[in-house]
Amino acid sequence: MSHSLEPGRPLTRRDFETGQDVRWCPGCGDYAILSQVQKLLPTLGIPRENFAIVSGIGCSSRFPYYVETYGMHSIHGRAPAIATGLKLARPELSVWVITGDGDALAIGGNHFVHLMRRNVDLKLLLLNNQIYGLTKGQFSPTSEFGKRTKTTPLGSIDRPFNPVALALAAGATFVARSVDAEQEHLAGVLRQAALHKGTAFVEIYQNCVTFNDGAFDLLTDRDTRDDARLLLEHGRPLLFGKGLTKGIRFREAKAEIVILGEGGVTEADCAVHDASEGSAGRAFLISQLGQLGFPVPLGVFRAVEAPTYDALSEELSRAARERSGTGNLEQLLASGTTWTIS
Amino acid sequence: MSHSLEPGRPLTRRDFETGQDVRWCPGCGDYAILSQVQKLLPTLGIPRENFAIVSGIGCSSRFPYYVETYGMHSIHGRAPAIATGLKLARPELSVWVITGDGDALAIGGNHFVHLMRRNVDLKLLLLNNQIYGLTKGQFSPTSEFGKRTKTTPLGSIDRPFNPVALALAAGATFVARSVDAEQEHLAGVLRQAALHKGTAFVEIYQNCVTFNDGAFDLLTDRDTRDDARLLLEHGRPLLFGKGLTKGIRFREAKAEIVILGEGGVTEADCAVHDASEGSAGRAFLISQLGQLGFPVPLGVFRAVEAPTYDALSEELSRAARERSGTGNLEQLLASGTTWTIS
Amino acid sequence: MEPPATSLADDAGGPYSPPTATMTRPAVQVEELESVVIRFAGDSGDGIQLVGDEFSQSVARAGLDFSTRPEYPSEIRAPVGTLFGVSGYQIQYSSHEVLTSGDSPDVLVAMNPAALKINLQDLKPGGMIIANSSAFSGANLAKAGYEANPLTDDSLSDYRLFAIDIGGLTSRAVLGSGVSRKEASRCKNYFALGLMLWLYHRPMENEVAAITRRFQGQPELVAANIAALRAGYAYGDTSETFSVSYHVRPAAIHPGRYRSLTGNQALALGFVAASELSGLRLFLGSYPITPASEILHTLAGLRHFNVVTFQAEDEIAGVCSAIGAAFGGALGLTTTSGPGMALKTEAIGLAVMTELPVVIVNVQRAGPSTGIPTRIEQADLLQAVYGRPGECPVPVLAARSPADCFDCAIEAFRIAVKYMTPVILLSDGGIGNSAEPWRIPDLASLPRLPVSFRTDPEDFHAYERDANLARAWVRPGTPGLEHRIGGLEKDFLTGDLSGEALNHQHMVEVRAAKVGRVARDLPPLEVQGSPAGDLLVVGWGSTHGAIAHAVEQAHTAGALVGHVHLRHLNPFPDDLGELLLAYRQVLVPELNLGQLTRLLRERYLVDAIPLSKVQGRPFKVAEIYHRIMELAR
Amino acid sequence: MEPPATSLADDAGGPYSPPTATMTRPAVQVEELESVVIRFAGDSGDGIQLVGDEFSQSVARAGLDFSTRPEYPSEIRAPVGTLFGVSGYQIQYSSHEVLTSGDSPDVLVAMNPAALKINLQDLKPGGMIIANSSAFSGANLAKAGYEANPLTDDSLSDYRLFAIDIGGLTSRAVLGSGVSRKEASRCKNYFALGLMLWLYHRPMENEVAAITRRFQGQPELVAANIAALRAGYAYGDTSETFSVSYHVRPAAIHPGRYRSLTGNQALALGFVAASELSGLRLFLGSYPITPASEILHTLAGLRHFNVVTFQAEDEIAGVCSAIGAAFGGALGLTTTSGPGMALKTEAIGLAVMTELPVVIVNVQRAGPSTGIPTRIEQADLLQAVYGRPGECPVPVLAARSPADCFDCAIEAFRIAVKYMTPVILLSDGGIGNSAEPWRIPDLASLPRLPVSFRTDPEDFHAYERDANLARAWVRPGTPGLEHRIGGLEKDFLTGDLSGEALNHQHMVEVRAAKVGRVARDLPPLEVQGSPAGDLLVVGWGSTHGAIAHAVEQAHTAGALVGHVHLRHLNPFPDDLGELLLAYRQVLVPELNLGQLTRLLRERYLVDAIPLSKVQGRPFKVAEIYHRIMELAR
Ligand SMILES: Cc1ncc(C[n+]2csc(CCOP(=O)(O)OP(=O)(O)O)c2C)c(N)n1
Ligand SMILES: Cc1ncc(C[n+]2csc(CCOP(=O)(O)OP(=O)(O)O)c2C)c(N)n1
Ligand code: SF4
Ligand code: SF4
Ligand SMILES: [Mg+2]
Ligand SMILES: [Mg+2]
Repeated sequence: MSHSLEPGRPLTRRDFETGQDVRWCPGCGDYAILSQVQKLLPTLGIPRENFAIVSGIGCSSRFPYYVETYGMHSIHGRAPAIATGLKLARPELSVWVITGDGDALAIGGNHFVHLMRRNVDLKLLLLNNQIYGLTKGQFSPTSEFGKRTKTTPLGSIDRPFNPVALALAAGATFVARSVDAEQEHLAGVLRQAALHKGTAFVEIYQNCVTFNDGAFDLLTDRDTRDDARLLLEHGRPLLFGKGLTKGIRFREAKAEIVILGEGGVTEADCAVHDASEGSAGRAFLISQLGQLGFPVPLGVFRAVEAPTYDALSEELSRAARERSGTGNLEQLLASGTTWTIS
Repeated sequence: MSHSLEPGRPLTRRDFETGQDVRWCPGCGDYAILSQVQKLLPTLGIPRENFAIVSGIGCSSRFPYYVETYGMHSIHGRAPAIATGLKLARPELSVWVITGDGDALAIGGNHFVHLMRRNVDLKLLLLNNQIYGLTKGQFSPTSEFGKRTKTTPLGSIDRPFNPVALALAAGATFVARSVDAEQEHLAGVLRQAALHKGTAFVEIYQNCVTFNDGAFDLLTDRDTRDDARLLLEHGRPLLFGKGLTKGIRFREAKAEIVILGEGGVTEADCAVHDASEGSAGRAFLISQLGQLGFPVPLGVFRAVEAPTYDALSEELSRAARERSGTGNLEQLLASGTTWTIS
Repeated sequence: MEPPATSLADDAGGPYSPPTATMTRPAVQVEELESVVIRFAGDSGDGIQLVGDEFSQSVARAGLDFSTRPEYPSEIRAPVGTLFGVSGYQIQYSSHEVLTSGDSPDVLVAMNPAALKINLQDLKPGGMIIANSSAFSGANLAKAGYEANPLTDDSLSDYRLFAIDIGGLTSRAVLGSGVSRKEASRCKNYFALGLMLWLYHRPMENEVAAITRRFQGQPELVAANIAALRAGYAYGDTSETFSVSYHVRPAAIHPGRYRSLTGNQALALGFVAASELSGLRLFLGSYPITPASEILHTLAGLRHFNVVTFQAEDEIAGVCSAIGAAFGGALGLTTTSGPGMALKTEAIGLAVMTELPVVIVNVQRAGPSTGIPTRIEQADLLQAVYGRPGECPVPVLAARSPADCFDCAIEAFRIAVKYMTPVILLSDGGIGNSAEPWRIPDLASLPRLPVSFRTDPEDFHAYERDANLARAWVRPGTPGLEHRIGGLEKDFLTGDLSGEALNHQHMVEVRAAKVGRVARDLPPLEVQGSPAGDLLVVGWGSTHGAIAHAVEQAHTAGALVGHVHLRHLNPFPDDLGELLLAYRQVLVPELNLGQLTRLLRERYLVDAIPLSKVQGRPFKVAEIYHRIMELAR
Repeated sequence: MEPPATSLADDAGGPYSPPTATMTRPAVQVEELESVVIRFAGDSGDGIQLVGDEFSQSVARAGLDFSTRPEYPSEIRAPVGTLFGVSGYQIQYSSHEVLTSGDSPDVLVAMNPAALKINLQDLKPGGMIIANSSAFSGANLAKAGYEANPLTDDSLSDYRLFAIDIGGLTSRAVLGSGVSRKEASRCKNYFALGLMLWLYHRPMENEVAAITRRFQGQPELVAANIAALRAGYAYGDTSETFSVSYHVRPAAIHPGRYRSLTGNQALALGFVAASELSGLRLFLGSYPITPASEILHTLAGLRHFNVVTFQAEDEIAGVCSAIGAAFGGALGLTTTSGPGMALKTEAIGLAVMTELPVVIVNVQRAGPSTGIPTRIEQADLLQAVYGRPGECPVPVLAARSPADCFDCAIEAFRIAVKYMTPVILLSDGGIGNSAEPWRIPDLASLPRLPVSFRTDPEDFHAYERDANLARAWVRPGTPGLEHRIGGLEKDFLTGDLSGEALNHQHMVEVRAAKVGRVARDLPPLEVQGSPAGDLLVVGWGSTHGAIAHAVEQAHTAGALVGHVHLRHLNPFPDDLGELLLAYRQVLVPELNLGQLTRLLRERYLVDAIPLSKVQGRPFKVAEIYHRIMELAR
């Protein structure tokens, strides 16, 4: 039951908790993500009742049950389509989609790319554990090549998607990546997503302790993370490594790693991250880094302004009313050629 | 009925024609594409009976009826999935998918990206007329923003996909683009696609005379085409314009147009196209050119070698037999713990 | 009986204009007819649909009742002169009530050999053929598969053949209007129209006005087409080719203001009406498909109403977006045909579980699979009733005619919001594309669609039910009523997840009972013909006209036969069981292999006899009539 | 009756080993039982399924018949001690034929308070509770909603309660084996197993061997678990807690070699057998879904056969890839459950139209929509029979038990290739996850699956039919037989596109007739109980065991009741109609609201009475028995 609100009192995290038992495995990365979202929502200046969270099916998609807003736990893969309808019907709502790597990219892949293309003003959080959790451990479209799972006892022969790259190619206006264990980073990325006008896509690496434990350890372990990841910051050079001693630069559109100080290389030689660039080209190049043995980028790849689908849709209605006047049913029924029998 | 073949006689184009009346509108761009395919197939050294063409639904998807091979005119959007099953069941066949922009990218978008990701050894020709032809003229996922169609009397608010970019992001190993009216170019691209081992994706701009006439005139009209398009050739610099007087170069990772001769710029300053580059990054940058007011690239964006899905699948079976011996039904039925009641 | 006074207003609210009859009638014999069936046929480029529409408008203006049926070629723009490129338009009009576009035409207007070839088989024995002889030449004859010219080889001697050089006459008529040869040739449809107007005693003025409007800004085309029209009219009047012309007296139609409407248009208007009546936004999420696309096209043009249309990436996204909109408090609508319907079934299950008001329209076409997309069939009934996994009940309605589509659209949403349930509304390609006159209703006469969203947070339980077994509809944005719904089984009261044995049984039964309640709202069934007796003919959907005609004929011929036509297929009306018992036998004509038949047999254990036709074509009245007479003895 | 000799071989072809009985039996009273139902229950981390499996293996080795039913929590790994984290495993074994896993357990082994709370309601009055008292402490009691400790507050006085400190005893027993505290605690399931083996007179040696295999390479775990096992056994033997132990005589089972098999495994083996018998590649295109995934898992591990498995991006791609494979000349297979089934319906239509042999398995679960995924239900029957747009007939089969799944898998492909048609095979989550002994068949006893591809180009017509109304199967790669198929209506002979009226009618009828032909192959129906009389109980699918038991009891009690269990649901066997007439009444127990009931009523106009249970739980024998006795009087 809903935690009751006195009018005027500022919202708190607790206002976004439901009484429901949270039914994820102990240690599941989903808890951390839930917690960040519950912290974020009260700070956005949006009345609680104006949030709606739509999810598909999967462990991750249980999310809405745990957040005290309007919510729908829908069917597998279809949350983006449902959320699009909701937003077009009710543009004033803040609509969030929670999905998993199977939900968004296997069965729901089509709705995912079309959502990115349209730029509906929705926030989509993809909880990517690189496995099907709820169905107990089959490989997903983001599982690594060669992975042994219940359906691939000899190793998977599927090459994984890079969701960030796919979203960029589909035309997404906001694309980011974070990881469950890095609470501060995650909080920052989620906030930027929330503030973006348009489809905001956040891929969140999420540890599935039960079926894919440790998948992101390299990125989160103190010993390895500095070399393994590249923290993107708008307007800052692409630096990584302990003490930020390494950098990335692009020569003729090819990425290279440079060591600061070696051969006279300085920060100024490194590429400066510009998330607001009109073309998605460089963001795409950056998205490829992880695949090529370079560090895995985390942060906001792209954040550009563009008219949202829902706003354009309202604009169409306005234009139509301007052209034809507000619809009048009586006139409509009697339009076209009519004749009277008396 | 099938044009009969005497054994040993080399195949000709006529061997690939069916008796069926071709039912496209007079002047439809599909005719030219059909003709190029019929010319190409006999030259590939593959027996006619080893071809199979699978299509979805749309004007373009009528294609199989007109080619004297095995064929299936299936259901809307699903040809890639059907063809994948066919190829996995029968890796020795040469399997082609014919699809349209609605078929491949609206209803079939998910199968499309998954096919690209998996690299099944299929050839996929997407006949892109930027409209739904068969259903008489609604906008498609490749129609331009603002287009007025039957379903968008006030102009479309959908931003189009760039199919080449999407395929690249999904991991395609062969990506090319051509246009119906440029027979020679088309022939060359199709041949390269046919020879590629792995998923070969060719986007073919196709003129729909009835519902979207002239959509590609800029690219094909003698007066405009030189400036409007950029012909990609592996190993050659990116040059365009009448007399190839303009070029493209990448500064960091941003494209620029340069005029040869101006300010000392020479061919050597222009980016050299390398379709075989491991990373898809630069191919992606090139794919973005058309969107940015630069010329529209035609030709092979990317052609890299990678194990095919069907070959990997056969390899799995081989490995399994190596490990466990060729399956023996009697043993299988009696495996696990058994006991005998006498 | 005197023809009723008629008035014509081309635009809503336009001024009254008295009927005009400025042409002097030619001095040929005039035959009075009760009704006539005309089929126009020609190449898809010949403008056949236009001529048909104009002719039907003319007939409508005279206060005649009519029904039309277009037949499009399945190709977009098939090569000229081929059999598969033939387009047809049939109209029946009458001084009686017209319920179908007619079994067999009395007159066939054939603009080329292919049109003749394809349509001749349907023409009444002894019927009239008006053939455009200029098109009956070498290549065209060959493409139609004629070895000799049928206009000259006497093979048509069983018919009344008028071979007229429509092409040549048109070319000559438009000389001097400044159009190109190609444009000139395109005017021949207006020649044919002019000729038919003369032959059937219709005035020409309105057509002149229509041409002027249609080709606005292209004065040469206006001139040329008017010239062709007048030439056709004059040809009838002066050529002495015809010794008789025909007149059909206006029908005794219910007084009122009328317009012509196809079923798809009527659905669109009905949905807009539902939106206005409920005060809610109408949201249509749809993916184009023949023959349903026109609903989307029409609604896309009505965004000055509280209407949002969304062309989705596929049918699944179409229905899902409608579900999302309904969750948001809008009227959720999705429209499709068979193949798309198959794809929507999973999501319809979600709408059943979440109990949201979504209307799913299936404009049926010939299946299975892709089937024959441009052809009529009624074979998706069982899929509508039973085609979802699990116990997943959904109310199912079917429209019987183009005009009925308007009422059914409103009825579908009435049920959806009253019972908080998805509703399936069946139409078909026949109804969808056919036009008939529609009496424009008074707004005050339309049903009410009261909707009240719950706003009171006191004691709120998401799955608490009202007297209709409906749960409350809560708009997101309402403070204090935040709650979650979804596809998992829910506690009967709180809506929390529940895997409890008895709760599940209860919920399954409640969902079924809720749909069953719809029957309580239904008016008593109306029976045409005998209220009891030998044979009850039970129909649904677009077979209405043919059945009604056949039953009327049989009744007149003395058979103790009745006809009931079901709008509600799930649940059945409460009084249907008793009605079935009032007759010795039950006959169910359907354009399928007997789907309603199965439902009736199962529900009422009545040995209903199917009359099946699965040919992609509507019933002919005679087919039903004969079967009735066999059974009713 | 003497127990039959049994032999045990742990691997295929392993040597014969005589039964062993090396433990000396304790000196307590031994009670002989006919059958026993035991339920193990505990936290999902407690290793309950493992204990259950091991116990059933032990029972199997003794030549006893058994049936098991696991109950998984719907959460992946729910928090420890919660009600929704309880895992259960029920086994019934008997000296008679065992058809179900039993209505109510005689014994409940409860490893924690939540397990007791959830399962107590099912326990027989006066039944035995073995509770792990060490888990009945503060937090655990609270999580289970107990205010006081039920083991000590006398609330269980109606049962025979044995509160044993399993946790503590296990910890002490494994001391010194070198395992961590956590690991030690994980051994308590083997303590419980040891105790139950003692209580039910089962030898321990095989379990020792099993533990050694399971923890191969982890010697401490081997030692610890064996110690726990022996401690449990010894506890029974020495603690004098139990004054009675129990013995069930081996059943008079058909002689042969046996193994234990779940329904999902049996399907997988059956499909491999179909591949081997036909000599064709088996292609499975599937998308994971509970409770069907295991078929995919199993077949993915059998690629050393001519088996290719493909985990598709969704269910549509799953079935489509199978259609593509069938077009290529392979056995096309796809497996799913309700929600996935909904998504496959459009493509099944394509398979009907292209007439390709594809088998679609639906392991049903509780719906509608997401429903209760881990629960049993049989509510997808009408969807299987009618759930596609258009006249789209498909043969439908249903398996009745885990072992029957094997035969049904072969039967499904026999029909598919003989008639060139998709076939739907229904199973359910109950059958899919339950294990029972399966007599390993002789290869020679398996049905033949002859397939001959057409290779002769002479006079080839793609839609020409053989005596079974099947069109020829042509593998791409065959010279001279190049042809095109698809979803559009086809000419009845050539397979060219056809929109012809009469051709369509013919094709619709032929497709229906072809499916109808399947009935010709069916053996006469087998009736259990009275061959005629008061009541025929008609069942299908997993209700078989419960119905058979109930009918047996009723028959023994003198009721004139018969039972027929349908494997073929579409078409029905030809002799069903006559059989129905041989009884005064017909009762149809189903785990739905009466779906087979509807089909029987419609087809035979028989007033079949449904017995519906839609609780996500199987029928209890008693529920059916009572209804039978009410009706049969
Ligand atoms: C139509 C349909 N197909 C399949 C399933 C089974 N299913 C449920 S969740 C899931 C995948 C879950 O993976 P993911 O989206 O990565 O979520 P996670 O559990 O890993 O968070 C599948 C295959 C379903 N519920 N519905
Ligand atoms: C499931 C389903 N949905 C919709 C349709 C209707 N439909 C047929 S083709 C088509 C789109 C065709 O566009 P495209 O793929 O671009 O092909 P084109 O005709 O332009 O070559 C649509 C919406 C269908 N046949 N099946
Ligand atoms: S299975 Fe994995 S993703 Fe699912 S709840 Fe458990 S840890 Fe989380
Ligand atoms: S509608 Fe367009 S795409 Fe279709 S056949 Fe005609 S010209 Fe070609
Ligand atoms: Mg996942
Ligand atoms: Mg197109």
